[in-house]
Amino acid sequence: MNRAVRIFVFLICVWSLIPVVWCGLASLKSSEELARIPATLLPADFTLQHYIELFTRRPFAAYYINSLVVSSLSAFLCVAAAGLASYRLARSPKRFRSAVSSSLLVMAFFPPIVLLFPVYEIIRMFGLVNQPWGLILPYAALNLPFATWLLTGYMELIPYELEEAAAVDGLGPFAIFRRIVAPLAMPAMTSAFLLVFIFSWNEFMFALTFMNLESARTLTAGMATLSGAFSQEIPWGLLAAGVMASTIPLILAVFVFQRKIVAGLTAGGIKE
Amino acid sequence: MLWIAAAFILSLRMPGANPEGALSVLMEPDGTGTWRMLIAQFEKENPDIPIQMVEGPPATNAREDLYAASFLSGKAGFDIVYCDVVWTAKFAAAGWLRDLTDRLSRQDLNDFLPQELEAGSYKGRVYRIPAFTDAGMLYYRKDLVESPPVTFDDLERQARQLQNGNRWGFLWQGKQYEGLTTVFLEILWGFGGEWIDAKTKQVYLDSREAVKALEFLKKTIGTISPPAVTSYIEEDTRTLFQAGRAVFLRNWPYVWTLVRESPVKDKVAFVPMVHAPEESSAATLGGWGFAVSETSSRVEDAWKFVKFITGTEQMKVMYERMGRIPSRRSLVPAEFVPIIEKARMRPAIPEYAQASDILQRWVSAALTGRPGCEEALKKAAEETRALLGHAK
Amino acid sequence: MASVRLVNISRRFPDGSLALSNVSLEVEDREVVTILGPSGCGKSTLLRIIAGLDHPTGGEVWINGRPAAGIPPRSRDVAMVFQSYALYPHMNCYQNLALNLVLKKVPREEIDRRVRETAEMLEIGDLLDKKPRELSGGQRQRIALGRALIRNPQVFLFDEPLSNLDALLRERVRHELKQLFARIQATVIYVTHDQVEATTLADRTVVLDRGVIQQAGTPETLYRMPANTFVASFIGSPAMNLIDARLEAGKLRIGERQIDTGLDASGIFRIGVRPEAIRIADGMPAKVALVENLGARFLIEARVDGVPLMVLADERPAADSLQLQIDPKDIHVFDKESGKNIRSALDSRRIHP
Amino acid sequence: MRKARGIVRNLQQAGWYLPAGILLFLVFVYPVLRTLVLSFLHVNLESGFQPVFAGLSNFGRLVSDTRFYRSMQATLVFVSVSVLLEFVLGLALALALEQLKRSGRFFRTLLLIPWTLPTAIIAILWMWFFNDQYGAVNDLLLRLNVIEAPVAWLAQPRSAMAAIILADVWKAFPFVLIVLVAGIQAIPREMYEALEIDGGTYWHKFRYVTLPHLLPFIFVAVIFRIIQAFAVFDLVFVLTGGGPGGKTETISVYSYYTFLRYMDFGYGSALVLVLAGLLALIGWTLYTLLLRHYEPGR
Repeated sequence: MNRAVRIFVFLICVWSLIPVVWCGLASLKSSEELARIPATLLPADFTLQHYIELFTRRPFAAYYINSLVVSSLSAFLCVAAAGLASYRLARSPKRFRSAVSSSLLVMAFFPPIVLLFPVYEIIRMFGLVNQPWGLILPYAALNLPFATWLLTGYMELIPYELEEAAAVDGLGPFAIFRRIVAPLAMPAMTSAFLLVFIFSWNEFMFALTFMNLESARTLTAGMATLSGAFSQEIPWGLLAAGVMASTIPLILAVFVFQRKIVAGLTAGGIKE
Repeated sequence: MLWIAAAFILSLRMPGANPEGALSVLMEPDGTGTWRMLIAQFEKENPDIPIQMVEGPPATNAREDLYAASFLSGKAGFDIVYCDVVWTAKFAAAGWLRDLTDRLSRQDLNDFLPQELEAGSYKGRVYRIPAFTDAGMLYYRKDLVESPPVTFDDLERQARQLQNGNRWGFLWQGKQYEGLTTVFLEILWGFGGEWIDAKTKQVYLDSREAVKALEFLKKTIGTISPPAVTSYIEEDTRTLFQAGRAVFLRNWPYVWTLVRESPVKDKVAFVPMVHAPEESSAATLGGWGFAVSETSSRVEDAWKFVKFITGTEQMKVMYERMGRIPSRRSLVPAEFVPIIEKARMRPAIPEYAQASDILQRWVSAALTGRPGCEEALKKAAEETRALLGHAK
Repeated sequence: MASVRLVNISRRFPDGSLALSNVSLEVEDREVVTILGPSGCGKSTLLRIIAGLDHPTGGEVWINGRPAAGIPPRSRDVAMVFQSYALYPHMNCYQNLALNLVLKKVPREEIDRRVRETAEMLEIGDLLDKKPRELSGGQRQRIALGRALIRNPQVFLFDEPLSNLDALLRERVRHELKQLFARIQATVIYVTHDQVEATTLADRTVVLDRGVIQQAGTPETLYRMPANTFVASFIGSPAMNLIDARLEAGKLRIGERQIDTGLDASGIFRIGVRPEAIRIADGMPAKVALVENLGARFLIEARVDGVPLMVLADERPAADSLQLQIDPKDIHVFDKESGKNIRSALDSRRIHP
Repeated sequence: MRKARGIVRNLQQAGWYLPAGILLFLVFVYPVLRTLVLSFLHVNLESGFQPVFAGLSNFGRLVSDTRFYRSMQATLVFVSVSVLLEFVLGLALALALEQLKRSGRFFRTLLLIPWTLPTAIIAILWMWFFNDQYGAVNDLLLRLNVIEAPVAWLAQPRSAMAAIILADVWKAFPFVLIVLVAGIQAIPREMYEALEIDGGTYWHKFRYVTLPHLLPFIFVAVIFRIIQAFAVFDLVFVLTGGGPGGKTETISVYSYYTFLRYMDFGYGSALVLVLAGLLALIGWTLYTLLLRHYEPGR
């Protein structure tokens, strides 16, 4: 029994990891080797050529910086706004709170395609097309319901007496939030930040539509324009290198922050 | 926190627009460096008009969407439009292109290929100046084929005879995308059929000729064409053909340049596309040109560039370095004249993209399984009529 | 130090329930007042209203002769020790103690001096670098106390500060608190549900039930002259015996004996007798139903003519039956409907100044 | 005086919600209202992007739009098959990891990786895998002698849909897994011990302890996935673009084309509104059927 279970788990792990590992190996093969049929498993002639090409022939560094800037700022903005709102929400009457929670739930489940065009109109109106803020604001907002939801659940657990103690100690309402509640909610805020960061990093539709200059693209949109879906030459090696380069930060994040990410996911999934 | 602050500063000064003073244009990937060279030449002659070339994705519909998105954004994302034949009507109807009719000289009007000029016009006004022309044609292995095929039956028969375990008979582009429309149109016209009349907006897709055309294509799959042909685009078929793994290839003129540097270099020739016995051969007209964006603030400079890049000398360079056939009558190489003469325009309607999608979807559906050819075309015709009727 | 005056305080919660009803109370400067009541009686709400954490729906709070309405908690200069201690988990003990002074922009050296002083007084000097979660319950309690003491406020508010300690520790800390109150000479309002705490610490105790003050007075007054059955049963341990019985012209009949209460009343009344007021001596015959060993003494459940009476005795009864004696002056007579003490109602002027 | 103070307090209260409120207004409230307005207008190439009142004609067109039904059908197939597979795989693996206990956390980390990666980029990888010439899938199957000749996975409607579903299951089942693992961990150990004393077998433990405790978690995970899968865009857009024959075109992809390629904003708005309405209906139904029962007191 136990042996069978082990084999099952092992197989699933292999299937989960193989595409990424395969891609990693492929990114180190030369173009000739990639075109070889049948394919080789381990790189016979090892080369970093594709990675070099990625950063020299393509504005990959720009994609990278854009993704980093957009994801960090949207995650920060989102968690900040969600933090303020969820704190008040956690301290408001249950009827109000559950009404707000349900509307947040509805928004969190809203298919993004519904919002795409009107949001584009707004972004255009503010002159933010091809500007990082043209993605930061929508991403922060798109993830806000989820983040608020996650944080409200956590804030409810912070003892109210702490805030009373702080009020008696001489802190004003905002100082209570900044000096007492926010530090205490840090674990949940970190979870929310990480998840929003990942979601923003991964978002495709808005990035593809709002950023039509090469220099303004994020990784997902940039990669798709290198890709075979849009491609005639199909530069497999370049693609493999691109896939690896754009996913490695996330893979690292999983290893470093596994616990936080899971905590956020399950809290978000289970709350109410 | 430091990281957020750094990101914030970066977000404010990140480049969201063109470098000051440069005219921008979204081009195809410049693999050969020809465009870069031509632009450098222009900048040398006009030092006050720098050009910023953005290399877009290779797929044309992706570039079409990029142009559309940038026009929608209201600001002049691009000053100059590198424009496919089939975009003209849509972009012009949307009011995104500047009317260039009165800027063309009489001499140019006479020299440009009439189909290309017409394809660059919408409601009688010229919006797009052709740079090079394109037309579908049939490559074949002259070392294998004794006399090139003329009719569909010839093609099928010869393909069957000459194919073997290592080599397919006939390669064409069967993936659901614009390429499929162009292939299907050539077959359709070859059978004497028609798709849409751009003026009357009549739809003829449910005609007997259309069914015959589709049935012909479907029959090739797995017999003389590989089963995967329904996922192929130009480059897939070109690589296979160049590797010596096919007898016939339907493709564009650009292959001619490349095939002459490949393993089969001296074994290839081309003829116009085959047709039904009583009908005549037809090629789908492709080709690219340049237009000036309506939102550009520097129309005169942009026009200067368009005029330059569609000039005689530049067209020669494009032909020599990229194998692109000049769109000026005086420059079309003799061997291509018979093909260019057969080239026909796709309907110049603003709803072209959608109409083509309908066609592609139903043709692709029929090719890859159910429904039958007749039913698929009937549905396609209905949808197209609904589209053209509804658009009011 | 300062006085606190509550005038007709009412607090109605949004759900319509009335937490406090017309509560008036005057706490003098340097007085230690305990507020005693069962959970849910509104005592914590009262404390929070004084602190400014909650707002009355009616009435006024005066602190040091000034109305407190509209003054936020941070400006009332009151210190509060919470039931859960409410230490800031993300700060170490030093920071917990120092926060208020930091906010008041007290110079760094002085903060340091006062933290050390307070720590010394409470013997918590070696805990200052630790975070609250590393401390035991008693240590946390001290830090919470220190956080209040360091401020030298006008009024100290205590919200059941001992309820989270185990029995032994509670007794010790209670003792220390008593000493502390004597030393700091401060105005203290101390909320508890424990009558021992309430009576040992206080100059004056206020008994609260269902948002209404039942009685206020010195611990002795509450014990000797409970204003009603609630106070009577809440104060004193073991609890007072309360039985319904008929009085005929002031004479109470239990079993075969009659006891003269000295009152001129007839009818059904609620009669109260403290277990410690019943002596085992010649008198009413009773049966022993149950004996509980309290250590030093014994609690006997006796039945007189079927009526159960708890009796506190020094020794275990030798036989199954015994005889009981009750002094008429130890008998409390309460109105059956209102629960009011008929005797103290007569003397009410003396109890409520 | 008191009233004035109340107003001030309300204003202060509103301040906390202001940043979130502005963001949500700009990106949710206004866009939804705007979409509603657009759906009653013709704003397209033909109208020169000028709004022309259309009444209900956009919705009328939708009723007879076979492409809409096709995309709905494709979406439903995609959602039902992929969510079912994700659930089965997630549950099986969650139970298996529970058996392994100690090493479970390590595996969970590994399995989290696919979930974290960007769909749009991973779709490129899958496209490569399913390529008939250079793809790893064909390579493997050929070596194992399962197939004789390379299969053009993305060129056939059924296999293209299967490829999309496979890619989605690969990416999304870890989510189901993680939620279910959390659910299993929340079950008090005493429950199992009590059952063990009563002589329960493994099946009994699953049937009487694990499953009842896990049900709300299962519902949450499945509802999440259904709703997310319904709006699938990236995967289809990159992997097949909706082809072949439009057989893998989901509603989101069709809507995207309607907006950005056909420039038919009125009709596109009607399309996405129907999608949103449908999702709301599905979400509400699932919620009332499955979850509400578990909400209070749990």
